[in-house]
Amino acid sequence: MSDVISPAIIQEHGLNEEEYARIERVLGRAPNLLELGIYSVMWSEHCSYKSSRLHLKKLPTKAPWVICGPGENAGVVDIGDGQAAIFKMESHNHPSFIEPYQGAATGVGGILRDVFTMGARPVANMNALRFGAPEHPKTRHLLSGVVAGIGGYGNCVGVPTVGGETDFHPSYNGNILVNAMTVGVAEIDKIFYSAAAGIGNSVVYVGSKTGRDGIHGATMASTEFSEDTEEKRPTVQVGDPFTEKRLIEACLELMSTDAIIAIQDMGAAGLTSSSVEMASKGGVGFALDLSKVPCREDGMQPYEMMLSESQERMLMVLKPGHEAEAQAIFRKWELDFAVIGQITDSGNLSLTFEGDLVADIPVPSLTDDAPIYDRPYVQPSPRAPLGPDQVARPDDYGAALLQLMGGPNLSSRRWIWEQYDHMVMADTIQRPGGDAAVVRVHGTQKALAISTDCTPRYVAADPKEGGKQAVAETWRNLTAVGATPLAITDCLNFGNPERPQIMGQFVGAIEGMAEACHALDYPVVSGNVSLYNETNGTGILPTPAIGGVGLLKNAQRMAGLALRRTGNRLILIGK
Amino acid sequence: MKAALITFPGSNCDRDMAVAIKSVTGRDPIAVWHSETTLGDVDFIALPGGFSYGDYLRCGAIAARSGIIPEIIRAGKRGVPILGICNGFQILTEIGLLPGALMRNAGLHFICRDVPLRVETSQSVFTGGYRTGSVVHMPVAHHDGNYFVDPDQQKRLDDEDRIAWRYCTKSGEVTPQANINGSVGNIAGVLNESRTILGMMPHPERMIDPAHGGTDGRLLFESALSMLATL
Amino acid sequence: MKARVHITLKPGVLDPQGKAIHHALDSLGFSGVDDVRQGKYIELDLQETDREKARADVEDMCRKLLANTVIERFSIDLD
Amino acid sequence: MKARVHITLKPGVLDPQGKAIHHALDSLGFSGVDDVRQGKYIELDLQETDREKARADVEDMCRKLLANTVIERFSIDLD
Ligand SMILES: Nc1ncnc2c1ncn2[C@@H]1O[C@H](COP(=O)(O)OP(=O)(O)O)[C@@H](O)[C@H]1O
Repeated sequence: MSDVISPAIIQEHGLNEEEYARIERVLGRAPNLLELGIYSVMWSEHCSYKSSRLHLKKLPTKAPWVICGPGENAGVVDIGDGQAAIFKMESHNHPSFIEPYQGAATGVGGILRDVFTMGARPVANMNALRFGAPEHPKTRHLLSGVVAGIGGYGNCVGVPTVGGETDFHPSYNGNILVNAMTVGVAEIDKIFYSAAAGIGNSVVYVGSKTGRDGIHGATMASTEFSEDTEEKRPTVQVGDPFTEKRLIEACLELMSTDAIIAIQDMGAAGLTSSSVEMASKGGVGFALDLSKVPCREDGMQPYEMMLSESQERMLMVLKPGHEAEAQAIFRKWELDFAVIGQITDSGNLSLTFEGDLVADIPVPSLTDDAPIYDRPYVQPSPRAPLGPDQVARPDDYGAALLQLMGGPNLSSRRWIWEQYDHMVMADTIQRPGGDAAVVRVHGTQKALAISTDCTPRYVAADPKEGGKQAVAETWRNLTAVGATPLAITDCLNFGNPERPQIMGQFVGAIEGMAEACHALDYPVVSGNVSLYNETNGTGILPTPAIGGVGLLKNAQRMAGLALRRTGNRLILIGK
Repeated sequence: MKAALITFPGSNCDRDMAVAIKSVTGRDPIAVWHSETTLGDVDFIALPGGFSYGDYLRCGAIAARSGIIPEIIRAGKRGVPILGICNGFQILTEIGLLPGALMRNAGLHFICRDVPLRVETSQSVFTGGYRTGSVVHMPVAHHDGNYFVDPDQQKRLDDEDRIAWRYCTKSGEVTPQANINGSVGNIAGVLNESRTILGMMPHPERMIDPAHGGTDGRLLFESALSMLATL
Repeated sequence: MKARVHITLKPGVLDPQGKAIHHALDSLGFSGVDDVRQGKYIELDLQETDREKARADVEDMCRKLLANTVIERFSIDLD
Repeated sequence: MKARVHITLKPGVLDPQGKAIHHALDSLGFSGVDDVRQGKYIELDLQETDREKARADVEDMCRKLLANTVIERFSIDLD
């Protein structure tokens, strides 16, 4: 297990010298390349939340109706009658800029898995999108690709895409934002978590085969890979919604039995993050035999298997003796099923391949010992409010109104939502175009209302007020359709946190969100942070997208925004 | 009355169809998995919408080669009413129970919206409750609903009064503008020769309850199933 | 043995994808294009080593699945 | 002049369509198939008569529109 780890290799894994020294310290030796790859994944910003964790703690996450707050695959809230709503929002910004169709499609696939992995049937998708200036040469291509990708995936899996938001601003010219949200419904006594348990129990891999998708890192510098494998390694993952649909049905079918102890989707860092998270949450070790991993191609190496980002895969721990039952279900749905290892009491992630031990890492060193940064920040001074006297009075109010309504940020989004099947499952009772989407809880009188909101220019002008406003806007949109707001999920899209101004925006927005959540008794139950959204040193507008979910106990009480009759009175509330 | 609901890997409107059938008959349809090879004695067969096999290769192509298909063909030839909606319509053309083929929408985009449809014939178990020439509204949600038949076939369909619906304007005119997906003759649904098999792209099962925004689809199930309910 | 199958729309069948590509090429300034038709291309790796048999097999596959002969035709090349 | 363009997924890129077709061929009893990959085939009728120029044009079309070079590659044949 020895490789020469050069400074170049360390750098290509996105680790700095200090972080590498920390790895040697916690491991008590130098890692080999595979182990370095695993640390690089687990200690990445994406998995470790190393820049954001300290501040995320400020968000309120509890309420009597919250069953599970942040930390699991998605948040869970009680909606009465023994049922729960499970939801989360996540970003897929960078992949969508490289390849808009597949990037957005796999973003939808990923967030769906986060929700059904907990036992919920997904009932609605939302999408919060940010593109560059409409006249920027790339915008049209990116917009049409992203919308087609979201539709292509969501329509095929049969989950209605019921709403979202779409903004245009030059700060997103080189870094679009694609945030996808899924809401699902589960029985409260059938919610599944990711903590592995039971020494000796089988660790099972299901879904698609593993390919060489999206593997980065120091691969070129390594002798393990020829140029040929490099050429074969696509940086963009291709989504297969047909497989996802079967995976949803197969998982829900297995979940209705008594076979599963723990389950986790293979997200961004695939087999690595799923196995480490399951072992870490359960306080156990995992012994995996990588020779058993179903592979799409010949000659795949452990490094590739552990870092692959192939889609539509899950990891589960089964109760002893339930393997055959589970296998039969996955067979029926024509999906791969393989027992790839066991739970151990070693506390280590131990990987073997073709009979050799190829990695052996204490699990807590990957999670608890990950670096946490208290990055310096400066709170930008809020921009002075604009008074009405500072704005020229329009000559023609009608023309001004038309100009506003025809502008890119206010014009109709029909072109977008008509490409999404927003009615499949036949429970959408408020379609896109209203304040919030409303979806019936199948077979009940209840309905869920969902809205995503954020006004990035407010956040740029005053991060704290902007953070508050975004939370409050979802709250208003939910109440406007007659729902009682329950909780939010968020997707915090910001620039480079190593720059104190950006970090200041981040901290300010969180503090504002926290204040609004407290005031409205409207906790955060799940979320996602996406940092380093910038091109050539210019960050995007700070964009803390908020996804709010509310409950209508009686769906018939739903309000809409259509004016029903001439002569009805319009009433303005608020100041 | 026994209704069979056929599902394939990737079907996703099966539940909606079951709800529609049950809301009219009071009974759940029998769920039939694509790989089964016997149907038993059924009085009605429904092929739901969705993306069987991901719409890969051609919509409905792979589903059309499933184990249950020979049984469906036999039942269809015996006169058992068959309703294929959206992907179900695509499958019925692929197996040859209905003429023509469904190609990519002319505008290339997926389209999901309510559309006006003109009832072209009330001479079938499915459309018997509608008035010929009237306009109804139902949602469409498809990427490949562009109906093609060659001109001879089209003429035959016309002559034999086998066109069930056409895309039209709100006031019922069949115009090129109202043709949402490029279908020949604005055709949205067709019947087989014996008028017992209907394939259509619009989704009547998504318009059965006032909360859907209308109930124009309900009549289709009522017409077909009330007749069969006596069996 | 490798088989390469081309599936194209029959003449007379309107090709919405080809038309859209044509239109897009026009608007990108590629003006000298008279017509565009889009089809499918399928590569099969076969175990069969006998060319005659391989061809017969692939023809059978085309008729039974790969092509919809109501609107499409196919051609087969073997390596 | 006629140009025939083949657009195929780069090796290693997942091909869900090919996978589904392969599976369907299996269940139809065509057992001797090792792999299936699906691509696109585009025929262009060009006004250009100079082969060199035609090829350069079509390459340009492929890069700008016909192929998604992040995951696909293309090849061009001229009549
Ligand atoms: N990307 C999108 N996908 C689906 N629906 C969208 C999208 N963008 C906007 N919408 C819909 O368009 C309508 C108007 O959006 P928006 O202007 O953000 O609403 P508001 O400001 O009233 O909250 C909403 O119903 C919203 O759901």
